[in-house]
Amino acid sequence: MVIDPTLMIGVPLFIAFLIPVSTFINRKFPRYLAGGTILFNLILSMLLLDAALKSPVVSYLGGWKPPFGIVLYAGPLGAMLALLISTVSILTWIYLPEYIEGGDKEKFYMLYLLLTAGATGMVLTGDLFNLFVFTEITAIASFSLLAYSKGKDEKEAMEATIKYMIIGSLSSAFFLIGIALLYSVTGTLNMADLSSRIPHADPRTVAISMMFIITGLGVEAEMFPLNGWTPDAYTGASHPVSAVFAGIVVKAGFYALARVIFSIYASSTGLGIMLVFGIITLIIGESAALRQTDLKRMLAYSSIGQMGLIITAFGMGTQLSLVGGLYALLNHAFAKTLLFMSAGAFILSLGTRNIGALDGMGKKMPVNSILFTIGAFSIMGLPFFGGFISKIVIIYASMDAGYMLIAILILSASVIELVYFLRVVQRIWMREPGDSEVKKASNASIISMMVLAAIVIVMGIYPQAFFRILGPAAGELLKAIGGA
Amino acid sequence: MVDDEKIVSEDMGVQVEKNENMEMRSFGTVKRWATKRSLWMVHYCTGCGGIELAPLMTSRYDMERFGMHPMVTPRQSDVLLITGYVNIKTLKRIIRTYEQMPDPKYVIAFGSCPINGGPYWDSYATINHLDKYIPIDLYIAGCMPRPQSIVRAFEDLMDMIQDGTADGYMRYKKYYEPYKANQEKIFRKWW
Amino acid sequence: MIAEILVLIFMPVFVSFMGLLFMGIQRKITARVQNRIGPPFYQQFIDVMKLFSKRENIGHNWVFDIGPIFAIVGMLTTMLFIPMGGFRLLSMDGDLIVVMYLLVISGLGMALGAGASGNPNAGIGVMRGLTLMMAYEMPFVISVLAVMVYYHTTSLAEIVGMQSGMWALIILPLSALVADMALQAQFGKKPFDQPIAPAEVATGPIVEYGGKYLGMLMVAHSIGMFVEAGLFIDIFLGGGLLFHQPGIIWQVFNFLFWVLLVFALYTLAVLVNAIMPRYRIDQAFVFYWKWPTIIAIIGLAYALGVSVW
Amino acid sequence: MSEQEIAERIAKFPGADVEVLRKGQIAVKVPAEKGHDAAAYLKKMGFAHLVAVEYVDWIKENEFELVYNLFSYKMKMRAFLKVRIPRDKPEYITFMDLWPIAMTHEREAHEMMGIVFRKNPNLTPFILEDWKNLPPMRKDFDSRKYVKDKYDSIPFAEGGEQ
Amino acid sequence: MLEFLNPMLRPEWMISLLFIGALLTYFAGKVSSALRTTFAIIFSVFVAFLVFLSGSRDVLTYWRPSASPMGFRFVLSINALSWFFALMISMVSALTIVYSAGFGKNTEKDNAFYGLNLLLMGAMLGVVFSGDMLSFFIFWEIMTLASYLLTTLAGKRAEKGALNYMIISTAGAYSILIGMTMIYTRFGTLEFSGLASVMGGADPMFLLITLSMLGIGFAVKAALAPFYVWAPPAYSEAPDSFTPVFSGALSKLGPYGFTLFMYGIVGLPALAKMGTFRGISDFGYIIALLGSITAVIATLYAIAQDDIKKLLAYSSISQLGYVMMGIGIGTSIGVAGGLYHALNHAIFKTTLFMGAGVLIYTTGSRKLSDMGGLGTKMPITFLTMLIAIFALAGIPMTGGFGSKWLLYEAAIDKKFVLIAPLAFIASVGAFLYSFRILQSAFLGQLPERLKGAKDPSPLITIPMLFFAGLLVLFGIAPGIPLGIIASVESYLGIPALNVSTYSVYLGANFGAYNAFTVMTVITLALLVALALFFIAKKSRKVGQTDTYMAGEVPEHHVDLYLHYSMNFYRPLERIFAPYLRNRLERLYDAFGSGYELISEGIRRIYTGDVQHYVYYVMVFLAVMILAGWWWL
Repeated sequence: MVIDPTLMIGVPLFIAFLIPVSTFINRKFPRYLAGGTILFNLILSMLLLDAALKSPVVSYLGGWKPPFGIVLYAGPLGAMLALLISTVSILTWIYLPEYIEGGDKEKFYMLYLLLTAGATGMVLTGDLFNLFVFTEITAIASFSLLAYSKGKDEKEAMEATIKYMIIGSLSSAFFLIGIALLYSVTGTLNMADLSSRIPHADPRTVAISMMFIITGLGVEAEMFPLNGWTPDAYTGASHPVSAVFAGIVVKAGFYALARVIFSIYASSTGLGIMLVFGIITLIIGESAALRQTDLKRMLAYSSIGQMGLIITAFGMGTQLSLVGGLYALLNHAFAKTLLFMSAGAFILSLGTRNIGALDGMGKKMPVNSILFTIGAFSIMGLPFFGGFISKIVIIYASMDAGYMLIAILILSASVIELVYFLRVVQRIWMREPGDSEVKKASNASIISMMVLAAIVIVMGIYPQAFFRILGPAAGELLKAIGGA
Repeated sequence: MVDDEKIVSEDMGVQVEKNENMEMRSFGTVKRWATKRSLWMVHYCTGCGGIELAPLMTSRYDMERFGMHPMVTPRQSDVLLITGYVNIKTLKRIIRTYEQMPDPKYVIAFGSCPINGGPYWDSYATINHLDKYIPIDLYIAGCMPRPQSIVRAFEDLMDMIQDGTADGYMRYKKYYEPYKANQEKIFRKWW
Repeated sequence: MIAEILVLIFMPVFVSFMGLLFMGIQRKITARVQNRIGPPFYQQFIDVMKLFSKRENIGHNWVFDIGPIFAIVGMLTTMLFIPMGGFRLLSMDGDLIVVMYLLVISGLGMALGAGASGNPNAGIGVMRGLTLMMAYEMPFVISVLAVMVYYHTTSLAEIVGMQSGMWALIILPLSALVADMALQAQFGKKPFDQPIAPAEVATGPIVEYGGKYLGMLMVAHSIGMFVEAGLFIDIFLGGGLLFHQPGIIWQVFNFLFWVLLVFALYTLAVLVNAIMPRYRIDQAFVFYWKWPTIIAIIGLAYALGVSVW
Repeated sequence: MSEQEIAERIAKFPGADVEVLRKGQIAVKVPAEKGHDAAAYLKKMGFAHLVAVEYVDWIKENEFELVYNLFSYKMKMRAFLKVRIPRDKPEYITFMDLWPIAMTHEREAHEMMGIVFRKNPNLTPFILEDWKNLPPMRKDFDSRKYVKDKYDSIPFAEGGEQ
Repeated sequence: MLEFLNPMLRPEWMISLLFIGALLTYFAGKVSSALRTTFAIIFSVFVAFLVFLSGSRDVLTYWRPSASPMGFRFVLSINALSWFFALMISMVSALTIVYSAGFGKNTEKDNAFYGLNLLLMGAMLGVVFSGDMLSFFIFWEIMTLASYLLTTLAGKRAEKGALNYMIISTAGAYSILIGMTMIYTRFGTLEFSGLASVMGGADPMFLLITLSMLGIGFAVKAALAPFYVWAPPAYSEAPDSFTPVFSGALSKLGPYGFTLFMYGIVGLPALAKMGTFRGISDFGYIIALLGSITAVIATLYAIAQDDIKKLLAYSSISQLGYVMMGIGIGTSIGVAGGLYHALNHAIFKTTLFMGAGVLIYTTGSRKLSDMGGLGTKMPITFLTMLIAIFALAGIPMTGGFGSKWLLYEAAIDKKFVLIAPLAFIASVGAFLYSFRILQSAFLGQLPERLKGAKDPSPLITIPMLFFAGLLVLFGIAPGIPLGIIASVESYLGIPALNVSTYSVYLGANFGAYNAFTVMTVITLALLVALALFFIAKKSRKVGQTDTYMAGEVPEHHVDLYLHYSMNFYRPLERIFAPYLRNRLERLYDAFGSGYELISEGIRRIYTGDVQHYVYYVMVFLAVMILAGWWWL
């Protein structure tokens, strides 16, 4: 039966609104309902990926043809990201129960489903306005999820949400202005039509609209001047939410930015901006992380740094650099989620986010420490892990493209990253533990973390499997740049 | 002063080869000549005679003519010069130095104190007859003998070595037990 | 071939005999400097005979015994690799660098034996000996390097051969001067005899050596005298070859002249020894690494300039 | 400062019988119980250096005399502080609080004379080799008899006559 | 008879065997420690035997990954150069594993220890066998990671050392990566064989940049002058049974890298194009100079150390300086000297660190002044360390002298009047600090608590005896190792050395060194000395404390004040103290803390106040629009 991407978006939306009703059947039902839909989404995205690898799957909402109807375009890139999003959300769903305490769970699951649906929608849409709509859905879901933490760090969460909402609303406003300007000039909202009409449109308004959209989406993709909200958002959120942030929300946001620059504007200045600001984000993210004493804040800055690396890789605009960037994106999604989860486990059992309290955890929570170390080693780019392959490909790409300075900056940033991650890992393994007894993490969370760790290791040892998908995905983005 | 309960383990002390039937083996005339003509001495200058040895080494009397040479360690020397009065504490060091010297070794005692205690004979600390504790080959009388008499003594020692009568070290080995008994009467077994 | 082997066998005997003879004469010279009669010139032989005829030799352990054995082995081997008095001995099979490293064996053996005696004086003496060695090696190596660079070879036999016309002493006077200063420390004479200072460390490494051990060390020292002097002569004084005409008579004259040169060098060192007091070990180190090294560097620069230009 | 002026200043100390022996030397006799205060007084005056604690055995008056030999560098003056203590139970207080070196001198006085110095921590055997006899410096100790029965009793190792 | 092993003699077999072995050993450890140790020994010794058998015939293996973005193939090759270094590495690692098995302490860490050891051995062989730049880099990174993890096994004390080691070697590895990518982007191919033919043509400027980038990476591993800061803490804090491999085998990959890239790939003629100084390339001369400077500095530091492992660490740095000096001097004698010294250093440094491990195990402390008088109690350890120290100091009785002799011949032949004296002073200094180990640990007074010391189990002494035997064998017949080195040199395109079994003929105006004559003369002289020794009366052995102490009796309970080893070279230290105040370490620390300050400034950008963030966004937008407007 034909795989229709609309199912992947429609079903979760519908069920999301069904959840509050289902509480009357019994207390436990919302959790399994959400889990079921995400699983359905996962399977669907796998099938979609197979189909998309052969030929991009296009489907029209409500049967109307492009200039009016909304089109969903699922190429290899979009399908792969959809698969990424559903895997991360299913694993976080498993990890979830232990860390969300208090009150009405079904509201949480509703928002959680909304978030997954929004992100999947962003990734699969072919229409610019539809992209805006799904970005808004994701943004709203992430605002409320961010605020969703009872108990002692409620104040922090509240403050982070406010910051994120203010900047988020600013970004969606600019995004909308950009779309409006574009629509005024080209008269269409479909990405394919846009890319064909923009060359003939008035260059000045196109440029301005591009600037607006870049600023709007840049906030989501954590580009340097726009990522003020990130550190507080990650630290304020509860552990699974920050994991989901790192894994899905930021990735979808970045995809939107890339899709806009590559397929709609296809402009070299856009790439230049990504390159410059990407490298600045990388350096600033890594340096800021060096001096942190709070574990989650350090991971937040590290994720800013890694996003900077991905933006730089995309900014170079060659086939090799795109493959490297996508590989880094995958590696960062899985490894950072793993890190946030295991950090969550540490913080839950220790009670404090201070790195100093981590002394000797290798002996008290060996499994969790091993998982944290795997995540850390992968982000650092040590052999046997995903990060290593992505680093080599990116460096080869940057040297190929002649950006020797960029390569040197990337490598020195990863040396800095090595410093602060190793300081934490050595503290865990090489120090004597205190005598206080420590609560072990629950089996469910350990399983989800193990799956993530396995994925990261497979990415390091057997990269061919991933290259087979990333090659056409990068080609899809580039093709749009190359020609229609 | 050595406190009693310190148990001194065996290898601490100086093992002297104890064999009673030590008699004058045919100790070759050439060897005796060589020993005679190159006497190296370690001098125990606790007493007042030490200063007498300085003129011996300098140009006026120059004992190096006889091949004598002042040596620092007992291991390298043949002659032990006791240059003055001996009390209980210095006797301990003299005995240890004497036992650390390899055979053939000779002892020359300067002045009257080692002979019979000299002017301090009645003091509770002075050793009156040194030869009760270690065998002395040659005494030089005189309350501190002049350099001439010391040179004369060295010549006598050389003659004694030549004709084999300077056998103090053999007597020490022969009468090892009595010597040790006498030494232990003065101070407990400290080595 | 037989002549070669005969020379190889009798040379060490001759050298140790002459060495002891020279040491005896030097004691007489030092005595005369101190205005006293001094021992008979054959006193050294008597001492060695007495030491070997001691009826009891006191040793500690087998490493202690290795000390003097290594000392003699080191000196004997080094001696055979240095062209002496016109004879080339084995210098075709081992050049100057081999000789400089062979010299270290006797020092090392002595250090091992002294260390095994367990006496702290020996330990301090060995430390002083090694520090002194490092001190005089710096100027000595630079001056010898100057010669090697000038003649562009490291083989002693060739260096001696090339000096038939003019001695290196005349061509590279500065290097020769520095090498002679280093010779003072190699002989272990007064300004630089800290390792065996009787007053301070009770004759340093040899504090526990008596009887036959000391005898062997004395023999080793006598050979050492010829080795160090011979090395200096080969490098700077053309190996003592004055007459280059063929024929046995000239060879005999050369040999005697060579022996005279060794005696002259040793006397120079002893005369300095008779009057000079002893440096402290760090003063000696600073002394060797200051002026002699500077002079040696100038000599080296000169040699380099001349050879390259 | 001449001897007379110093003598008058010392005389101001109650119960001090001062006498100028000769140029640069003053003797100060003080009753036993005032000894410590006199010493403190002299130290304050300038006699900073306790040269020795000498001990004299007045066997006829059945007393020991402790002579504290003090020297002043500033005034280049030597003062002998003399104190008499009974012979049968010779006890005296320690001067360690004034001069720490007093410990060794008192230790020697204890060994040689048998005087016990209260509060001196280190009155252990000092020079003599495990001495079981009377303290040797006492007049009633017969040194010759001791030598005869300790040393002369030892036979010659090789059996020679006395 | 061993034909059945022939298929196994391929490089990918050896490396995969070791990687699988590492996993097997780790999990076998969970079952039983004996099984794990036997596994470790079997795997490592078997692979070492395979490496030995494989000989230097050229073997090439290609493997093209299915969907790699860059479209290349991995190449593994055994050639003369890689076989020489592989032999060294496998020999040292295998025997060190046997050595560490002898200690038999069974802690949870041991599983990780043996697993990582095998992984490290595999990675090192991978680096040496790799035929293309990418596999070279991958194995290089695996090796850095494995050695880092092994260092962390030492627990709290190794924390700072391990972190510094990881940071500096990763920085080095990244500079290698940049160098490699520059070559790849310029010539399009990754394989060494392909590059060798093409690299010659490149312009000197490009060659200089690439070689210096690669050089930094290899200099870090070879602990050359400005980069040796990580070595002393890393070598001394690493676990005692890992340091032999760490400094014996791991440090040899620096020189391997230099030789491979300078002579294997770029080749002599191209190097010469970069400017020559008296017949050898400027690049080589700089490295030789750096090497000799490192040798002297490290020696001066080594003399002042009281901790045995730190002393040996500095000594490895100085000996590596020698190796780099040899490789820097591009002449056939120089490179032969450098390679031969690398082999010698691998052997005697491993023996010394093994001996140090045994000493630390018996005396329980790492300070030289706590040991004493163990010579008579532990004869085998004493003898093996004695021979190793003879080789370190370059005494003609052992192989160590051959390599030093070649280095001096090379330096003097080219009239390098700066390198030769520095090298000689470093060698005399080497003699000083190596004797310090002998004096403090084996000679002097035996303390009361070490009365029971005796030689360790055979598992420990066999490797040490093997290495000592090897050194003496090289002392007698230097032809064996030099023969292999001659074949390596001919492979590298350098005029090979003309070698006979006992001596090396260097040419007309060179000195000669016939090892056989030297050894025979030494043995004859030994006979003469022994005869002289046994003529006189047999000596009487006296107790240890029966030494002349001015007649004084050394009270028994005052144990070690008789043992002179504390502050052994105090006068020397006092002279060199003002010049040796760890200036380089302070420079690195200053650099580190400087960067911390910068990042402190950066952290301030995130003020936590949302107005600022909004302000940033608006400024960004304004700038973008202006740029967009003005640009288009």
